[in-house]
Amino acid sequence: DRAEMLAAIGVGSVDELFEQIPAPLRLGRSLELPDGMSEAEVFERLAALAARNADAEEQVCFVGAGMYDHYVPAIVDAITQRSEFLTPYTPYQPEISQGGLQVMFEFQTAMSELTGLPVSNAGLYEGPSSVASAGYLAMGATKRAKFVVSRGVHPHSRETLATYAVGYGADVVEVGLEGGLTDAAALAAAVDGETAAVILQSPNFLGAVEDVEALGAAAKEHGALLVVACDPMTLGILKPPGECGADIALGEGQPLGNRLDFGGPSFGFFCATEAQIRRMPGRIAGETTDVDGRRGFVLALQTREQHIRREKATNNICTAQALNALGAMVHLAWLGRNGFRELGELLVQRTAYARERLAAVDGVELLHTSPVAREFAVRLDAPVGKVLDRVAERGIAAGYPLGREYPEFEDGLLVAITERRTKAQIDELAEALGAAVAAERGAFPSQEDVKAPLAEEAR
Amino acid sequence: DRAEMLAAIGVGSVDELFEQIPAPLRLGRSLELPDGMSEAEVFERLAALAARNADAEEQVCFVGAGMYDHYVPAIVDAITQRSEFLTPYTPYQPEISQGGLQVMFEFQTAMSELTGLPVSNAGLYEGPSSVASAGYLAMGATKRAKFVVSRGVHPHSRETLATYAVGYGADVVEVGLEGGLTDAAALAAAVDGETAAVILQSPNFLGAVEDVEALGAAAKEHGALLVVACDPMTLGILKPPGECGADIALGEGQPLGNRLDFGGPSFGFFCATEAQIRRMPGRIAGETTDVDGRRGFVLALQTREQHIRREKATNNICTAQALNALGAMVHLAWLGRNGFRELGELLVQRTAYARERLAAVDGVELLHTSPVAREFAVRLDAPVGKVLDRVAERGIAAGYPLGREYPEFEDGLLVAITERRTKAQIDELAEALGAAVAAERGAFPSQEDVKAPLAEEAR
Amino acid sequence: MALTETPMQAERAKTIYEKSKPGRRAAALPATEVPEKPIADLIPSNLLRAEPPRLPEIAEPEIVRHYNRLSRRNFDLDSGFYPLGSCTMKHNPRLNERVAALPGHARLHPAQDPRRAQGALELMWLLQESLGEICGLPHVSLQPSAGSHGELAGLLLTRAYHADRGEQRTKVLAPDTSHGTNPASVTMAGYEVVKVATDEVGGVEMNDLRAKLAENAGEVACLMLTNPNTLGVFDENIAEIAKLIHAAGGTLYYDGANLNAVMGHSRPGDMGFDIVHVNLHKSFSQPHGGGGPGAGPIAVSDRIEPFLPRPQVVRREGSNGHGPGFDLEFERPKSIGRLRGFQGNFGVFVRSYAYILSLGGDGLSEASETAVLNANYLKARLAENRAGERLPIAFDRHCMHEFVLSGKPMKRDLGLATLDLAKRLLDFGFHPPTVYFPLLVEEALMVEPTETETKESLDAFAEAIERILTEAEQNPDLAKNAPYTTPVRRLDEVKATRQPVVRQRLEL
Amino acid sequence: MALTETPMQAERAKTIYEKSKPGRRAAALPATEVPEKPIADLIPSNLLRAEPPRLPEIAEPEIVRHYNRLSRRNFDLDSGFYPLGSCTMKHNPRLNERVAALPGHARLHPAQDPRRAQGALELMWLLQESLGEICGLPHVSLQPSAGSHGELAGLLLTRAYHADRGEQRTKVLAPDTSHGTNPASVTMAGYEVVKVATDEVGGVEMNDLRAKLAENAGEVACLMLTNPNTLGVFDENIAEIAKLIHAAGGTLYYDGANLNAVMGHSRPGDMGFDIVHVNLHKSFSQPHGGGGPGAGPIAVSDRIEPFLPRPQVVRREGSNGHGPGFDLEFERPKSIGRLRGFQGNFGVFVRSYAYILSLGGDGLSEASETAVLNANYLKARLAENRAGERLPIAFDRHCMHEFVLSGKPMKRDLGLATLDLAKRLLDFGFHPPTVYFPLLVEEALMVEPTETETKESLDAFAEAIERILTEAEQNPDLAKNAPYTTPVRRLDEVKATRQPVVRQRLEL
Ligand SMILES: Cc1ncc(COP(=O)(O)O)c(C=O)c1O
Ligand SMILES: Cc1ncc(COP(=O)(O)O)c(C=O)c1O
Repeated sequence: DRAEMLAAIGVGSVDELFEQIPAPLRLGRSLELPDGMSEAEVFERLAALAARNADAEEQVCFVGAGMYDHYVPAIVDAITQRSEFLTPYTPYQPEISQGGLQVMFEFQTAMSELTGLPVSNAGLYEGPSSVASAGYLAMGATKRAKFVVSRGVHPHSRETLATYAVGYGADVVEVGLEGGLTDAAALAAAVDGETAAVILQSPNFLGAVEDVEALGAAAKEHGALLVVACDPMTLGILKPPGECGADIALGEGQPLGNRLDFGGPSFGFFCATEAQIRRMPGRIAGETTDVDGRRGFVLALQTREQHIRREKATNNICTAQALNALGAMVHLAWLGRNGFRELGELLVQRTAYARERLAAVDGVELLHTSPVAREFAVRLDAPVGKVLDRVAERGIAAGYPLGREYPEFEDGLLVAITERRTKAQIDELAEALGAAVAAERGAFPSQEDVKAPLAEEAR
Repeated sequence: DRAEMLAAIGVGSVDELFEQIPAPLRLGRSLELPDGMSEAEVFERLAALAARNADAEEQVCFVGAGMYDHYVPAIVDAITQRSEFLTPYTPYQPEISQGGLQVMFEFQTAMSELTGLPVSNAGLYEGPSSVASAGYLAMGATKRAKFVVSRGVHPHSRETLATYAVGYGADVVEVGLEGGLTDAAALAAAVDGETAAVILQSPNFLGAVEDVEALGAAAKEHGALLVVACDPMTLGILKPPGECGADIALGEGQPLGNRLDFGGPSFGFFCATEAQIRRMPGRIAGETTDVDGRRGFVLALQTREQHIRREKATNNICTAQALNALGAMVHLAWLGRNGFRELGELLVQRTAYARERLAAVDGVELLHTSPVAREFAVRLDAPVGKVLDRVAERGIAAGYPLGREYPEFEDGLLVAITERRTKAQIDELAEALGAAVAAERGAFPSQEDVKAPLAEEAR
Repeated sequence: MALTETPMQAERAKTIYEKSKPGRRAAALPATEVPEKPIADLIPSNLLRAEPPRLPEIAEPEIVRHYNRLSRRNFDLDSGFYPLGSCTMKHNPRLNERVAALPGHARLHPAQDPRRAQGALELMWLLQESLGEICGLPHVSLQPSAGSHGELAGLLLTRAYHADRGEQRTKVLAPDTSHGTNPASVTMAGYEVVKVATDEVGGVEMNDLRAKLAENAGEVACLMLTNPNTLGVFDENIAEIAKLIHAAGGTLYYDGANLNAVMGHSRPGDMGFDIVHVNLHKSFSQPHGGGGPGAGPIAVSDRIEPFLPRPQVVRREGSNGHGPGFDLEFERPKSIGRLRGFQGNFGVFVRSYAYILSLGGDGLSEASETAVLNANYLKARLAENRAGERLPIAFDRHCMHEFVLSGKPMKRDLGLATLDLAKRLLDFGFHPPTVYFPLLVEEALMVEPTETETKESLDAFAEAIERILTEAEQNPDLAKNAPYTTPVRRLDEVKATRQPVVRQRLEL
Repeated sequence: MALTETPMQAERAKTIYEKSKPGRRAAALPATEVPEKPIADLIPSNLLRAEPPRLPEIAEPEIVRHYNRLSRRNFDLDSGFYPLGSCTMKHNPRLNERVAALPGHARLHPAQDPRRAQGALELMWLLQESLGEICGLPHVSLQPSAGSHGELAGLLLTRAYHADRGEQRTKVLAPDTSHGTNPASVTMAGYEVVKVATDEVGGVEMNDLRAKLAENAGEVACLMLTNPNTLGVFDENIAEIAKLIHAAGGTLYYDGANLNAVMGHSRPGDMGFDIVHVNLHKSFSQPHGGGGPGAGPIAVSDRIEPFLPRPQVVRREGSNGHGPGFDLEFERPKSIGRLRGFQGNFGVFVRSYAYILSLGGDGLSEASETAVLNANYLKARLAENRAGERLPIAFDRHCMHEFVLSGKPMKRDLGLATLDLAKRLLDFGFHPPTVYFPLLVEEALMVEPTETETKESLDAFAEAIERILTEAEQNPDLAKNAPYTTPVRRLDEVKATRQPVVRQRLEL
């Protein structure tokens, strides 16, 4: 082949083709990377790396903080791994992309149902950057440049918003928490005529369910947009943001049909009122008809996007997370209307049980008593890091330590529940935490008698 | 739905439909089985069972004896897991089964190339039962009822042949081994005018490469069929049975694109001369044309099969192993003509090294010195079972103990090599075997210093 | 080029060998690592191969494209309704594929020491127990690789049973409705088939059965039955039949292909059967894979147990503190021996056990209920209008999980053969029912919807049949020349058998 | 009903909501297990939802069928040639999917303590090192989620860099050939875009660059370039350009979307770039997934390093006998902060690192060679006959990995717009090139074959173009009304934007 091709091009060697690169800029040596390996060797190498991570199969996982160890049904993999979904590019040619486009349309419908808002896009990168994109939208919509943000919003979201805000030039004002909930008075005081958006999260980072409607009043009053970040898995039971007056509802989509993957890829969902439809970031599929009158789907409102509007685009996003949104859609269809609600209820019940169970442990107390859905915070009467190490030895990842992002909760631990966390595992966690705290306090009970249950669990 | 459907049928309840079963024969109670479980729970339950097996990821696997720990390329899973290949039935409707039928045709071509025989079927259950089917074919072809079988043929094949022979009424005469190879003189003596088939295996169960051509002379002389079982992975370098005068070449197909799966499902391949085409067992795809003259494929020669010929069928097989044959075809295409040969060479080289390396170990000696391709036999100067237990503690499955099936080799161990077995692993095996034999003999070297290498390996 | 046919479609008919080009490849192999020697020093050159086999030479991207494209030339269960009678094309849960692929299962060597394969042996034991309970027979061997293999096993067990009692019987009875594998297995097991007639309600003709037993007194080794049989009819005389066979000293064999009709409702063991095979790829959701793999475990009564194949998975009570353990039992003096290598199609066992766990006891009996409901509903729909007239039900009574129609009137009145109807159904996006089986029904169509189909699918199928019969009244050729929308149209099967081309010719 | 359209095809256009039926479901959930309480006792009822969202109610078999059927309404890279310019549609090895799915990767929680995620952190560190070597820049952050995210990161880094030096610059230069995300990112980062013209050989117009720099003296924060640029042309003046920009105090940003052309041959760092983003879903084989996921790591020079996002993966020397360890560094006082949650699209990192390991250093540079060879060969083929006449190359010189044709003569002579050609290509089973980009080429067609295509594919594509141009000479309407063989034909995109219907209306 090579010879024929070079002849057709009219050069003697491939090197000639690279002569357009000025000699001094040519590397002139091999890259300092290992030699190529066979597939079997690459597999072994990566399997060896993977083996050095304590994943949720090795450690019972009570860590959440935005990403959760839910069970992803097998059909999600079966469908997302089909070449026809896995390998195409963004559907720029709708006639041969009806599969992907219809999935987007179905996904938008589902997210719109979950959030109670009429407009959804086909997905953004992930949660926190979606918050920053909401800020950008709010600035454009209100021509204002101030955000009032609850300290209950995920620290990663607040930090990402701050990073972006430096760019597009906005101020971020933070409002503190009272008893695990956003300080309503402080919020009302902080919102003014300069405020582009009020940004809340419910359940908030400490797991507490906020009264979005009440808090949102301040936003309405001053004509600011109300932006609400939420955990999609709670929307089967919690009042949807759309019914609480939210202009924008968004969040991290990982709990829906996406694996933990050490943090990504997942997707961010982003829903809004009709009023914002032409300011939305990201792809949006729309229904239309073909020349024969047959129903079909296309990328709608492309006039918002970078490839058409360039510097005037509503956002710079191009490649997003289509495949992850497909995973979410399949998971939602698999759960179905009733299963989705039942799952929400299951989470609330087991979380209530776990919260009670842990609160009863000596050396563990609740960080707040506000209502929670699937995650809650406790305080430990011993250094959190040391306790986590001890519990880890028993094959449990007990939760997310709050210290780094909430110095005021140095002793705080965030515990998350999914349908994979059985009662037995919760009981085991309680026991292990109790033992670890006690041990740290100086008492050393024999590990043996407490190890047994876990062994059983593993069997 | 239910109500509507019952109405359409004209019954009041589903139970009515079961009234055609005489009351005394109705179970009238629930089955004594656990209640249904959620997908997540079933997964956890089976994962817990799987965790109690020492698979080839947990133990470096030098066990062969017909099934080998080869690397199955990722595209094999990707393709065999596609619904279009995974879920259809046998292709009785060729117009909508061209995919599966063409795969069979491509597979038959590949197996025909490997074995050097012009006719191949689309696969049988697995290896040993294919030997029994060859016996059935030979009886029909020769109207004789005696098989002369080498003791080098896989014990499972010999035992399965014996089981079947009781049914279709044939005698099985076994010929012993000399220096790891079939005793040529004894074979010649055993074959006579009553012999329907001479059945050999090369490489034989002890790993030795037989001189099929020479051994086969006896069969030719008396008009018996020459049946040769072979390991497909060796056919890139060993002379194909077809060139050695074999009338039938068959074997266990697992090494080609199939996982170990604790023994199945895999497939058996079965190739023969033109003369036997109408006596072949199993499905055979054939090329033909459609009414528009377009090329297509169908199940050919169905007149051999049970659904047409019933009691006169050449075999009773119906559901076989189509998906496993697809896996083999994809693996063979992935290896390609050159890769397949190179792999064969790699096996021979590493096997030669391993054989030398082990022979040099104190307390280990070769069971025979005949040429081998990818597997060889040694004798241990200590109880094999105890040695295997010790080596297992170091994360190595050292091989297949010969004692049960070859009492004359009580101290024998069969060691297999694949491209996954690295030089480091082979060295580690030698060391571990040496240490174990020594330990069993009473000397106890510290385990610590020898453990290190494996730890590195695992990393 | 027709607008509706792209070059790609035409190109698809190429085989992978025709896409091969010297020097191309997909696989990279590991380095040899060890000191190399000339091959001829290791293996005598007269035993070596001159030329490597002419496998395709092609890079990975084109391999993937080739097989992906081929896959789209298949119709499959995940594409549409597949009412293939007697094949139980029920949904294949993907969970089963996931658990079967766990390394602890997929990379477990079959010769691993039982003490280091306890999970696998326990799973097999649990499956044995479950199938035993479902079949109402206490002992199970998982070894047979498919239904036909189970049949052969059953007949060899029968032979061993009689031989053990010093008897040499030569005949096996089977109804004329029996599946082809039954008589084929009988011959392979060295027996002679004696056909038994079917009565007017689709069951065994009792008088004929008595007659055949009398004629062959002392010679009858076994009666093979499917119940419900291939007509979808449950034989109400089964108790009487069992009595007769046992009185005649024979064994009663149950072809379990139709077990999907009676799970949790009626058990072969309770009906008096001695030996049952179960097609795990039918009732227990193992995907058919385009023709396998499957598995055909057998369940047997106490008197047959001593003869079961070797090795058998057994549970041993725990000793010194350890819990119970599982082992492979090889010491079985009366065993018929092995039927295959190692322990059977374990990967299939994993899937089927996962299926049983998912549904649970009540789930299984519900599955049978729905299967029977769906079959009777579709039967009712097809008794309406034209279908009712042209495609009458062969035996008009409630059916179990499937039913058989006769295309005889259709052929007479419209000149449409059952085959034509089947081919035309392809244009409507349905897999046709099983055709021309069972043999005793003229122009037979055997329909099995299974429990995993929706009412909508059943209705759509009934409407398609109606539409085809309607269009045939105006223009029968439409069906006679069908299909039109498939990758290829009717293929010349005669040619494929007369001058078989079973492999590709390759130039060196 | 047309013979060529089956009811199933028609049915396919239904959404999953239209297949929903009350009471149906796929999922079974675990039992609650714990003592239950009324929800309202746990959460105030005013915070509770009245009605559950109207998600579809449908059983698993129909879900699988629905999405399998939808999938067949997509054209994909594993089906055929996909020369979508600037998108680098190279083969996606399945090995990468396999290793990404290992539980140690797939079920690893992003907040796992670094000491218990050493394998993941080491993998990220190794990928950072590899990308640094490939880009010729020492410091890498993997955090950005895609190329556009990397661009924003780069501009925020630029801002931080200038701010740190007490400067407040307002303008960012970008050529008129730049990709839409470039200007969009500029605006999002609070800068103003200044366009730079392109010269007659497709490079940056140096005089215009000098002029723009002069006009905006002291205001230019950065110049964003793609090199080779979106015309597939390597800008020979790059060294000079870098000198000018640096002299003007700006940073030089490299849009790495076209890195596939120069891997192992030329490095942005050596060209003088300060910041590079790499699209792992282009050059490093992460599948595009129909529009993501991807990842857009950035590599930067020493002077930019202090400002890199938080947290950064670092390697710490081993202490007391332990080997070296890996950690997440949060203490980065000058960092611009987070760009997203956790540590980035790790699953993508696994795939791309597996890809780099598979090819190795030389394999990567071979990949670029073949990509450039394929592009130039296809360019040569398309310079022949009709194509050469109607679709001239925009800038006639050797290209790198892609090239741009102009449909201007085709439109003038045959009345065929580039869009028509693209749509007609669909009937031939090809994905069309990128159309109408870059903007400065009239009726542009941007063709990028990539290194994983065979000569046969390239030839077939060239022949298809030739055929379309030939048929258009007799009958231009053929193309104007194309496509004909696709699941739907040309769709009304205007309507979709004028009266957008972006979700399904559902009855309660
Ligand atoms: C009634 C009946 N018996 C036996 C068999 C044979 O089973 P298998 O295909 O598993 O060998 C079948 C399968 O088609 C069948 O339908
Ligand atoms: C030249 C160029 N720059 C930037 C981008 C944006 O990259 P991404 O889609 O990863 O955001 C693309 C992708 O289309 C591109 O082609």
